[in-house]
Amino acid sequence: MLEAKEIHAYYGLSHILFGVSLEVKKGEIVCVLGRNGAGKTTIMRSIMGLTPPRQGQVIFKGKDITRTPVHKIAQMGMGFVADNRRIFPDLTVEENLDIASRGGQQKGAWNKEKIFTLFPALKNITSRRGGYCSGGEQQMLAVARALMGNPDFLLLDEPTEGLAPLVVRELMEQIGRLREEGLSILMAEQNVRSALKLANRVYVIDRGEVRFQGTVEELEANEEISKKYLLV
Amino acid sequence: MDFLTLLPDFSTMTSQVFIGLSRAMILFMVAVGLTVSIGVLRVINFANGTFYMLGAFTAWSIAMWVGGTAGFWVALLVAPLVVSVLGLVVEAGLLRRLYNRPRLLQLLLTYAVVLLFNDITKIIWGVDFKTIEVPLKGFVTLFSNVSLPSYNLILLASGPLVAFGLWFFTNHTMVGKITRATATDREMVDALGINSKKIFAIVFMLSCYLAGLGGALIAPTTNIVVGMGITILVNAVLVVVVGGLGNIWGTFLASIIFGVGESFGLLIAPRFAIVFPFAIATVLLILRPTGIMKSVW
Amino acid sequence: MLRVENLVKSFDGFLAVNGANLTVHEKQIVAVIGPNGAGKTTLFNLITGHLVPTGGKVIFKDREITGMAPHRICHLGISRSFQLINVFPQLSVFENVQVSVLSHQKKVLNMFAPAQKLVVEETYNILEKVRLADKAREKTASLSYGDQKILEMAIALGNYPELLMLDEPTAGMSPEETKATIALVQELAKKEGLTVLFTEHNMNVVFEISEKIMVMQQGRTIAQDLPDMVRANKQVQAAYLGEES
Amino acid sequence: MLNVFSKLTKGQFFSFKLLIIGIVVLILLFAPSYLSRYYLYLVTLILVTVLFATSLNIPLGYGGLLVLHQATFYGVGAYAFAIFLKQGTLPILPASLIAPLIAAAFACFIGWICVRLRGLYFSFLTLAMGQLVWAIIYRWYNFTGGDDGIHAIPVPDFLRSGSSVFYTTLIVVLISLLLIYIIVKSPYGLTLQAVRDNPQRCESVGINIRNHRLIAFVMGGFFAGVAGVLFVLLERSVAPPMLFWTKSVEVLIMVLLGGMFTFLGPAFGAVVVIGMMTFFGIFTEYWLLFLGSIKILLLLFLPQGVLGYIEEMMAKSAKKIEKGEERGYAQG
Amino acid sequence: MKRNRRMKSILVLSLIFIIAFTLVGGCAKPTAPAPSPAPAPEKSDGPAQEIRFDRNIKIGIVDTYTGPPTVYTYDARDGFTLAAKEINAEGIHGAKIEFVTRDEEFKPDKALSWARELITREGVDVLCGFMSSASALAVSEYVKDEKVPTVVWMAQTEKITGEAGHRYIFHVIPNTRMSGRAAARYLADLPYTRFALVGSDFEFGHAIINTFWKTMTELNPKAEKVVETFWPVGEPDFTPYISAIRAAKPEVVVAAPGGADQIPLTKAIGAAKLAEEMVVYLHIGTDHAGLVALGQEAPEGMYGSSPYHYYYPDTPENKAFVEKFHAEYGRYPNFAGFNGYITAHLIAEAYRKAGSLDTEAFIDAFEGLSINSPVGQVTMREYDHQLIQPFFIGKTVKDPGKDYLIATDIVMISGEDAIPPLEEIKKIRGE
Repeated sequence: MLEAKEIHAYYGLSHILFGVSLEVKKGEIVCVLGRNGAGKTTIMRSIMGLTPPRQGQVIFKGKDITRTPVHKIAQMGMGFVADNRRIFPDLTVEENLDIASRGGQQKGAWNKEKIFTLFPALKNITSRRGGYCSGGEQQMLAVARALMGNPDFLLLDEPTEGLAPLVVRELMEQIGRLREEGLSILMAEQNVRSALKLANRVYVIDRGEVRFQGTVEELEANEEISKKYLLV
Repeated sequence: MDFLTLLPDFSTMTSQVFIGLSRAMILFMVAVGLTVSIGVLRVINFANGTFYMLGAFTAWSIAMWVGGTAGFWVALLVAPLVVSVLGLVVEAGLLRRLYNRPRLLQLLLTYAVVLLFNDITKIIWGVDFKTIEVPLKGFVTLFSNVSLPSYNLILLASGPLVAFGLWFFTNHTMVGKITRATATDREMVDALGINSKKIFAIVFMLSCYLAGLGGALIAPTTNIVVGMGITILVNAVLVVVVGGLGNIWGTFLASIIFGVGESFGLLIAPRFAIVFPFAIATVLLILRPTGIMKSVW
Repeated sequence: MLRVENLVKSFDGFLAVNGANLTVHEKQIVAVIGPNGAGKTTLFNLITGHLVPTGGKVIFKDREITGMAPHRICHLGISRSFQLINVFPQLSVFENVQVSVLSHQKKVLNMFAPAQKLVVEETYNILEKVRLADKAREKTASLSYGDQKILEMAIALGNYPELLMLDEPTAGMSPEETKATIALVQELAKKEGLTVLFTEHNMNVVFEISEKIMVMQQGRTIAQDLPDMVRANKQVQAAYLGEES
Repeated sequence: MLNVFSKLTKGQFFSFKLLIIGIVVLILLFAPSYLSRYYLYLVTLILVTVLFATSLNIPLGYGGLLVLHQATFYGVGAYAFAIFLKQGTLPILPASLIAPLIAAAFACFIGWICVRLRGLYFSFLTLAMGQLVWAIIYRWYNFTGGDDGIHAIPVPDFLRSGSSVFYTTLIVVLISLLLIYIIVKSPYGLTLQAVRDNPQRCESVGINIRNHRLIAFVMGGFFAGVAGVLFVLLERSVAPPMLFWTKSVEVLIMVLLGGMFTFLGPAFGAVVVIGMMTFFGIFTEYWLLFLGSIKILLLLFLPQGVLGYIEEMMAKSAKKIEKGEERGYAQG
Repeated sequence: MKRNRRMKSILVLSLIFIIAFTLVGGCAKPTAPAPSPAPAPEKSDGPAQEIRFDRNIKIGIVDTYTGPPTVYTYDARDGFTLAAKEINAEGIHGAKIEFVTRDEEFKPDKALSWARELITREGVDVLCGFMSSASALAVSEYVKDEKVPTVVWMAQTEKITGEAGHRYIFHVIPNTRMSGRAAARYLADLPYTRFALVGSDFEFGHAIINTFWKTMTELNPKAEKVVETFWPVGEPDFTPYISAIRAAKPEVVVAAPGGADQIPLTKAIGAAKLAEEMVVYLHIGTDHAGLVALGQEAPEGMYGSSPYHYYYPDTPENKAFVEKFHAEYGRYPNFAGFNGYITAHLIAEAYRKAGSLDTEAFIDAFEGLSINSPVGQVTMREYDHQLIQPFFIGKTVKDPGKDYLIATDIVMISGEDAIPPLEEIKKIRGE
């Protein structure tokens, strides 16, 4: 589904990613783990085209999207949930969903009703402004907004950041249900424990390089990696 | 020697208010385009005054070409469109490069555009005085003693109409909603599969359309000359700031404060009337630094 | 030395800090912990004057400093570092520290002496303390992340504070850097007789060096005690540690 | 074209700059002996503008304050001096000292109100207040001559020849630039740059940023006032367009074209802009067209300013030598 | 990336080139006008020895070529160019007139700067132009020191030949004092006593109104001022002033709008049909530039003045000028075109009379010089250097053949009647 090959990314003059390669297969949830500032968000941004890599390739559904404009990538079926949610604060919940809608009438397409069955909490606050929603509500809205574009691949950047434990649990369940819907997901997380419950495979990132890749079991077996890079 | 002593108080006041209002609407027309581009593109576009001027010139050309009173109405429809197409050219050619530049640079670049277009206008239209025939003649009596030229009523109506139209656009159309989203987070809009470049171009065209509309509307009451944009520009900029950057209703309100303020300034100290708008802006900015209404920034 | 009483801060009705209490004694190393969004950074900003509290009191050395301007609070002897790197990117490493030394010596309004030649020794002293002296002439932007975090602390030291406040001093550092930084903080506290107040995510660090821990949740202080007592506190475990362990 | 500099190390690079400045000053010292009258006048005018532009750069480049209406203080200084001389209330020497102080007092008042605001709001308040001053001067016939301005300002005879005005201007401008340089390199200047880069951090190391900014603003006003006085010496006439907002925009463009993060950038910008204005003004009627286009090109392609660009290139070459071309610099 | 860098280098290089070019020009020392190869003075044994100038006469024009006033300044320049062609066909003692123009943008500091450039770099013999009063006054003080004769042809300020007058400054346009006096003379003959005085609120408007009222009260002591008001320059809406005027119920309105105010004011008067209720007199109200812009919208029956109308007087001289102007530029001249035209002729005639390129001789010849202009004889008054030229006041009327209004019933106020007596000027100058 998605493959990143040896990508190098920069912010201005500072080199952030040093040849990161990773792969997500259809129907998988893949987790990118790492500490603050390890380069997780940059990986997400590079894939989405927001910080296009200067070297390397990003291949999505068999096509090279390294130089494709962001909106074209999104139209190809990639959904993006940014790390600090980035809800449009002036728009109501409903408007936030409306402008993201690209489903049309096709069967199984995401629309507001379908969204509200997945996130019932949003149904009651449709006319609330995005800026006045709580963290959990915003996070659900961010995911819901990405879904409105009918993606088959989702980038989730730290979806649990700053959320209460209860909310985290609920959100993780919902993400799990998305996999059942047939979505492939690449998720960046700091919250190792909850991420591992969900993931098929894991990449551990530190200082812009992949330090470990493998299944959850393999990671749990490898104490050195966990200690060194994840502070667990 | 003002006419405070010469007229019955009430009618002086009311007529002064109405005059101030039509003055305010002229100001609003220029300022509203500015506030739209500030609100969404985050660019303080000094060239807005130039598009206002171009609106007036284009309207004149069209009105002359069509001829008669009908000429003006055709011009009022067509001229803003012509200006907005021109705006698209400027956006694609120049402004697009500015969105991520420091603010000061944006300001000065758009100012350089003003200089450029002044000369281009001179080359195209020459230097003669130009004016369009007032399409609505006669007066409307409002009270026993107060009468207004009929055309001023159109001006008076156009301001609220434009403000309302813009409000409707931003709140009740899909493009408008996307525009609001783009104003706060351009990247995220792109990530939702919407081409924000296109949105920016549309918004800039809209802001040029409004400036052109202002120019066309004002053309019949004034002398169409090169440089008419510069004189009104600084007042328009201050109106936008005082109103709260990007806030349409704030701009509307601030225009009224400026217009009526200057009118009453004429009553109090006619000699220093031009001081009033700046004094008002200063006082308001001291009292409410971020504008009388909520700024989008 | 520092006493925070029932501090409240609301942003447009959202209570970021809602009844924080804290007492720091002289020469103590105190940690403030709590989950993301608990209000730790806001609390720091309230103490240092970057934000004006909605309610409550901050008392430093028996003097109320609630709502005082940050630069005045600084001159009273409170100095801080920031969570995100917050240095002067256009200045050299040396100048970064020099600015705060100059400020401490009240020389910032001196307009006629060449800055190059002032407080050179003092500045080098501080840079040596944090082991950045050999990088003094480099541009700040070319420092590694870890060194920038250290520089962050060095700037705070330039004010010769009595109370040093560190906002996540080891955030984003590698384990080795973290270790070195902790050693440095401990060393400074001992040698200079500093009082240290810090926030931290890394529990190992917290329990290793702090003499007292204050736990915040949703803007409220839920515990303030010795490390072992905090570890045993049920409420703390449920609210905060529960998730992690 | 800049390969010459690649042979220089950092220290040499500094002395190289000093050398160039020395040569320029030396050339200027003998200007009256080889320049024709007009060019002597033009150089004097450029010197005045150099000071004006540099005065703006104190709050703008070093203080990070986007002052949109610096011409106010230039105009106030000039008007104050003109009125003193015209009304004969003060002899020329005290008048020339007090006039910049009046400009500084205006700056102090306007600055005191404005520095409370942040960013663009600050800028626009300076614009509004500057226009207020303009409007008052434009209207107050009895005192300022209104739109006609004040002319035939009685300057003593010894200051009437082109070369005496030139030398007076040269000396005053050099002293002012030196003073500004000293201030910029003083602890105040260093901390002012720190305030520009990171005001929040400055507050927390104990710097009163409002005070710092106000001082920069007032100092800018003072030196703009000095430039205004020099202008009166040169032209013996003042009129309201001197402090209209477009004048401020003009000088802002100079500062930006030259480079606002280098000490001599604004001066260089003044030379460039006045040079271009004269050049195009003489050779074409559509000079605005050319000037506007060149300004656009320069601002687009050299956002760091011409001198900023040259310095950057020089510094880059110097660094490459020092580091033995260890690593290539990514160009952003 | 590479292209960008090349672009930058090219920009920097071209800049340095421009600056070098401007400055290097200065290193070549004085730039006295190169003597053009004039034939050696022919020896003539007749009593009237023929004089041959050994170089051309160079004239510098500093005027506003950007912004609203351009409608006048372009006409003035074109009128001047036309005259220069006529003069050069004939020659002035074998010399020709050369001229250069500079744009001062309505800014006195720019005007001064260009005046210096023209005098000290171009080495012009005579300076002309100046739309802006402030520019004219500023330059006047400068040329006094430089001793370069300067002709102001558009700025109407009375100060130029009044308190600020001196040997080197000449004024070729009816100044505000003359305009005010002419208007008073004309209106004093009408049987009205209640006056409304209005104008643009700057020096010019006040000056005209003041002189008008002073003269009016002298001529007709019964005259009564019922309202006086001034509006800010650039006023977009004149309705309040019209209402104020109406309310005061005057019999005559005297208005002195400046520059671009004229068009919207005339429009407002037309819209309010004020000219049907009372006598409305507009300074420069019947000038071609304004009326042609207003088209059919200009009110009929409005009184207005202008120093020149292309259709009046209907003399062969005028017709010849208008035809030539029209043939050359495809339009009819407004009063500025006329001023530019006669200025060139006046200068040429003064040089002919002086028979020398010497400045002082030129001035001596200019003082008291009379020439035949399209509107009849005009004379440069010796004492104050104010051109004595007629002033025309007429009434607007629709002309079936044109799509704009023209003036009719034009009355000529002779220059002698309009110009203030010498004693008055002497008193102003404190002599």
